[in-house]
Amino acid sequence: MTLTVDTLTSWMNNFADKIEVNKQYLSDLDTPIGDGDHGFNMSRGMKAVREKLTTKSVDLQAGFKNIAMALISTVGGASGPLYGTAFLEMAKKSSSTDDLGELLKAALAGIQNRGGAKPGDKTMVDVWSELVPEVKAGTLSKDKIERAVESTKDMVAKKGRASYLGERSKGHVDPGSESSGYLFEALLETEGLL
Amino acid sequence: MTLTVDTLTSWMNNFADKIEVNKQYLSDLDTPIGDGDHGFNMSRGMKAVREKLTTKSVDLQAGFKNIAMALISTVGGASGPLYGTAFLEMAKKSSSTDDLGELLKAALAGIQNRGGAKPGDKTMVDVWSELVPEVKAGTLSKDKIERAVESTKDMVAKKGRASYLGERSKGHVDPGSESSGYLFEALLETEGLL
Amino acid sequence: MSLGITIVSHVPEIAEGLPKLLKQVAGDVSITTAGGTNDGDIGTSMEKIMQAFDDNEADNILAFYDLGSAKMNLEMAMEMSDKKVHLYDTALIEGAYTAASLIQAGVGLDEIEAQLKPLTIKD
Amino acid sequence: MSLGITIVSHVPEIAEGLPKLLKQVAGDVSITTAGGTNDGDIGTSMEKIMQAFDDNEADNILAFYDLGSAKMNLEMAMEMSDKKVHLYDTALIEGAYTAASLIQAGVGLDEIEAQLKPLTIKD
Ligand SMILES: Nc1ncnc2c1ncn2[C@@H]1O[C@H](COP(=O)(O)OP(=O)(O)O)[C@@H](O)[C@H]1O
Ligand SMILES: Nc1ncnc2c1ncn2[C@@H]1O[C@H](COP(=O)(O)OP(=O)(O)O)[C@@H](O)[C@H]1O
Ligand SMILES: [Mg+2]
Ligand SMILES: [Mg+2]
Ligand SMILES: [Mg+2]
Ligand SMILES: [Mg+2]
Repeated sequence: MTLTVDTLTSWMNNFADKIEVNKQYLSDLDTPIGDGDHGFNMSRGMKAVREKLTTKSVDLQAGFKNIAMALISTVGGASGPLYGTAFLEMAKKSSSTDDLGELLKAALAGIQNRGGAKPGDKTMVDVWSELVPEVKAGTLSKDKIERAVESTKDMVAKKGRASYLGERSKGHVDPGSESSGYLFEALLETEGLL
Repeated sequence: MTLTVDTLTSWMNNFADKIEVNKQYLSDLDTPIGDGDHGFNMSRGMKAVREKLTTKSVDLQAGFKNIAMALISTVGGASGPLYGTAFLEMAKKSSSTDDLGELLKAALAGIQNRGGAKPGDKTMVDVWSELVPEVKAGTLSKDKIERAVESTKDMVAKKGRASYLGERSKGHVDPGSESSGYLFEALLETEGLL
Repeated sequence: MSLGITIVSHVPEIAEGLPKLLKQVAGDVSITTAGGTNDGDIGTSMEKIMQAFDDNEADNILAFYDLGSAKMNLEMAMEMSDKKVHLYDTALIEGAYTAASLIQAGVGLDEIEAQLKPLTIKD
Repeated sequence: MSLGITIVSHVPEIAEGLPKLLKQVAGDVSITTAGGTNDGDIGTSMEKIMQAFDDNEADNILAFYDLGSAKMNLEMAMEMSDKKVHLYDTALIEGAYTAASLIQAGVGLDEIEAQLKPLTIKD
């Protein structure tokens, strides 16, 4: 449950792989209820992150900050400041703890602060708020991740571009929730982390 | 009190002269409470009108229509559709009457319809609504024209660009009211009309 | 009934740029624009607006504008055009974006108008 | 206290064009913009917003944006900047036009904010 520069790096590289493999799928999810770019945005962002991480960061805080800055300057869409803020908050928090659950809790608070979304608003907050407690409890599983992502399907969007569609946003999985699902999957798969 | 193609033409040429002489002044009036272009807009419009009127119109209706179209396509600002509508309404009305008072009454109704302004809103409607009855009563005078224009000075604008300034629009004469004042002055000066 | 959008702005660049934002979420919606005066200066032009109505592929047009004088030219163009045009006093960018999203999603005019109501800020 | 305006739009053309409308009524007001991503695509950029804050000659900036993701980048830029920035959830064009007119007329911030309130349509 403690994070190091090395486990952070392999977590991120795995996340970047998943984004790369699924970028078209993520953009397709973003098409009916958004502008169809989420996968391409995240792919651009994670390429920049991967590039940054080829140079080993001096400590966890520097690592988080590098990731945040890469995402903030390259993603372009709403997910840029949101993931960027998540990693910035983990950078801040990492000065007092390297406990993964605590770090993710700070990240979630940052995302909620930045975007103003609550659970149920059909945003990545739904996945984060569902799964951060699971990480803390040591009970995260692939199944729970899938269910958290799927739960956004029947929600009516209250934040982000999908909210312009009102009731019509129902019946589609939220793209940012799907990409956040990959982040948690990558976490689950990172050896020596959970 | 009846209008002919010839008196319409000399009325318009006189109006165009007054606009030309005062275009800088009109734009200056438009600077503190607008975008500083009213004189230039009207000058462009009245040059087009003058040009159109070099060819004698077959009848009053054609004359009014030519004037309207010239203003609509060249003025550019709010005063374009407003003066344009005034002359279009006079064109329509001229199929049933050539009485100046009746024609101007139709023009005023058109301006109010087009812009939605009421008397007191600090627009050209204030001058028109004050002076059309004077024309009908045969009591129009230079003094009354001046007073109608001046009356807009202390009003708070409710329509047009000046309305964005709220209370701060007070203390300035409305530029469209000033140009409308010139229109009525030109009328007063047109021989054989009033 | 097919729905399209016409944008009327005093500024040519805004009229050119806004469709790029809308097209991202409404690739299949016909969007036409009229920006600036006939001379390309800041202002609006009834002729350009009529052209934008004509060029629009939809038979029902939702029209959005920036400032009041654009509305006057819009209304004159509506009176002279055969197209069925619906004019909204909403925020220009936000209203047009909302309408574009909903048209693309196949939402009907009544429901679109209900969603545009809270964005009404002009008169 | 001097007041300036910063415009943040997803579309470079809108960010370029809107100041032309504002300058007509607010020739003396400092207006800076951030349009599009760092690559010039549709989107917003925190770096460009910080630059727009820096370039603004006023010490108090009134900031306006188009869509929600622009607001997030604006707020990040505000947290990282030394400038005093006031963010408004108004219609972009109409809010910025109102603010520009009032700043030019020498109206104070409180009164401007009161006039912006009815134009608030985002959250
Ligand atoms: N206010 C918000 N709060 C939380 N998440 C949000 C918010 N707005 C958008 N999102 C998330 O961002 C995702 C869209 O990201 P992306 O497509 O990259 O940005 P954009 O919508 O600007 O194109 C959404 O699926 C949603 O999960
Ligand atoms: N809604 C309206 N109803 C009546 N008159 C109006 C209206 N809006 C503007 N005006 C008139 O138009 C004048 C401004 O014309 P002009 O400067 O040419 O247009 P713009 O404001 O578009 O630059 C105002 O002084 C006012 O008399
Ligand atoms: Mg997107
Ligand atoms: Mg996007
Ligand atoms: Mg003007
Ligand atoms: Mg003008």
